[in-house]
Amino acid sequence: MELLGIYNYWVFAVLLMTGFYAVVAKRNLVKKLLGLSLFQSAVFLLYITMGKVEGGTAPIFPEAGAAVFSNPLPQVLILTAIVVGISTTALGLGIVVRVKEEYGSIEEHKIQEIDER
Amino acid sequence: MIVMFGIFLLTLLVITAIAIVRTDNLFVAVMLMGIASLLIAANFFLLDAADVALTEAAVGAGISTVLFLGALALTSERERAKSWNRLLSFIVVAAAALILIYATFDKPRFGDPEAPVQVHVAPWYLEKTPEYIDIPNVVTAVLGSFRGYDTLGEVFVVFTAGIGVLFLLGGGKAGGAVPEEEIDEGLRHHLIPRVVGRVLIPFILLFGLYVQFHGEYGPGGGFQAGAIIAAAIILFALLEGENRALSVLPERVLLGLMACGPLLYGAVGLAGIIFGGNFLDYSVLSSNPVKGQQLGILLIEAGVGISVTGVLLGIFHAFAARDS
Amino acid sequence: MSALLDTLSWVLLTLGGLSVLIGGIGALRMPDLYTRMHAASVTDSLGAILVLGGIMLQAGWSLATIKLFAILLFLLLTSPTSSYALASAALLAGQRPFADASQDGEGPE
Amino acid sequence: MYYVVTIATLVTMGLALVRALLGPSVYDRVLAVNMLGTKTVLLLSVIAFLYGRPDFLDLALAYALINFIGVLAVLEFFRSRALRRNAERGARQ
Repeated sequence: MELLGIYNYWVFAVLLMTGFYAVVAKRNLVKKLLGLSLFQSAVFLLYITMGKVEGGTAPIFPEAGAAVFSNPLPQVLILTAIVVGISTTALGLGIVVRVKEEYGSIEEHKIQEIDER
Repeated sequence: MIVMFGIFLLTLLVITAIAIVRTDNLFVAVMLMGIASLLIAANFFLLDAADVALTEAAVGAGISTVLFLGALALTSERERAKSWNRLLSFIVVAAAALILIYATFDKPRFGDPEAPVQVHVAPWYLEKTPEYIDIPNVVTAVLGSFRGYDTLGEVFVVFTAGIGVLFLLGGGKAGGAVPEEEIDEGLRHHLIPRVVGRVLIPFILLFGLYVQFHGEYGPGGGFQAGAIIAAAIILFALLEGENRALSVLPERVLLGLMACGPLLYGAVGLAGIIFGGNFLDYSVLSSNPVKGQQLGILLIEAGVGISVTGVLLGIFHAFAARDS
Repeated sequence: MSALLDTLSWVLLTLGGLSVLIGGIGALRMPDLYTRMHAASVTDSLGAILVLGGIMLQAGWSLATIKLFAILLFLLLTSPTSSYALASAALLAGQRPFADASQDGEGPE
Repeated sequence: MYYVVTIATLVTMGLALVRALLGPSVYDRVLAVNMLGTKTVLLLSVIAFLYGRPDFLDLALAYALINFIGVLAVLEFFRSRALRRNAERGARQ
């Protein structure tokens, strides 16, 4: 049971590093952005996990009976971060599209070859 | 039991993530990303974050898939090159993962009410929200009032990202081989999606407005509502073609929305100063401080919703306009 | 009366769970895309009706029931539409509906 | 009794994920995404009742309303790609 308590954090670590692997090792720019999205999701998961309180419920007061509530603060941070995340990902995709138009490729090493010429 | 559900969903999520990295077909990777978004939203809900789950649903279900597919249509859907220094990267990443996992053993137990995160400001927010603002949704209260500066910053980041995309992709078209009117038909020849879409779009818009203005009482708020309304218009553009969507909401209007949202937010902040309070202090907006806070939150949420709608639609149109 | 409703919702929920599960197995085991779609989409609709109907009986007359009804209505509208869109996209890309195991390894290329 | 439905839904989500990983064609994966979407709607509605907070059905409603936009985007993607390919072929001849 003790180990189950930190399973969420393990998932965070694995997810974070899976995304990071895509950013580091893959040469395709869209793939890198997908990796970045995974990385983001991992961070979101970490924050929300930390905000959970045992036996708590979402921090929205029900009509009757106050209960234990989970931490609202990480939720606020992540809520805005999700929308910011999609906008910045879109910006990245915009750059990739422009790179494709200029270089004719979205593979990193081909772009470097063209640059060195 | 619910903890076990969460663990099962997280395991599925890890499998999906690994599959995303391994596949060399980018289209498949985008589809798997949609699955990851569904799984993570379900997880957020299990972890008591209804507002966050709603945001992830609004963004992940429609918009992010549409944007990635738009980018794939403009680039390529195959990943041609093999990975770079695969072994070295794997060793580095695995080592970092092990270090992170080692660090988790010092973490407080999952759900521990005594954990350092839970004892500082959060109880204060939970305790003071009924007194100062008197709305049930603490998340909206913190987002709109207690941490209004943060949200203002985030809105400006979203605005900047939108402007960046317009700078990169707006203006001169790449020019394709397909005749304009043919590509612009959208799914007009597909009767079933068209009919269903026509029925549904008003409901999606209505639901977006409900989420916007019910955000003080249930899960919702400007960010979610903006994404949902943008999704409705994107659906219209998919069904009826780009140009019709643009004639409903012309580019000028979208730019106006993009700019008006942050401006409205900032103006509410300035109004606080004019009425003799601090920047973004809504208590002075009305004779009753609690009513003032509620009014301020309503206005800034409207600003957020307007700006998110404008930015997401602007980005979508920028991608779609290239695709011809 | 309430015991009757309770039993009824029990039955509906169990049947719903069962049909959802059958749909999942069908989508996994069927030989080609179109049969898989058939398995998935039909049980999807039935499972949604049964499960949401079961919960509705539990919820009684409240706002939740209306929301559940709305969810059911929209699911029944959107789920067949997306099945149609998917089948149409597959046909467009040249996937032929042959229930032959040797035919379904083709990608869209 | 909600647990029975929840477990059935979760297992089905697992099966759909297996289908998404196996493929073989991209359409099978889209099908899996679609299935997972409906299953998520059911899961979220059941869990809202499991938690005793039926006011959170908004989430399931959001998914029920906008989840099919992704699939329509896929259809549009293939349609415009087919058009572009035809045009390129025409230009070459």
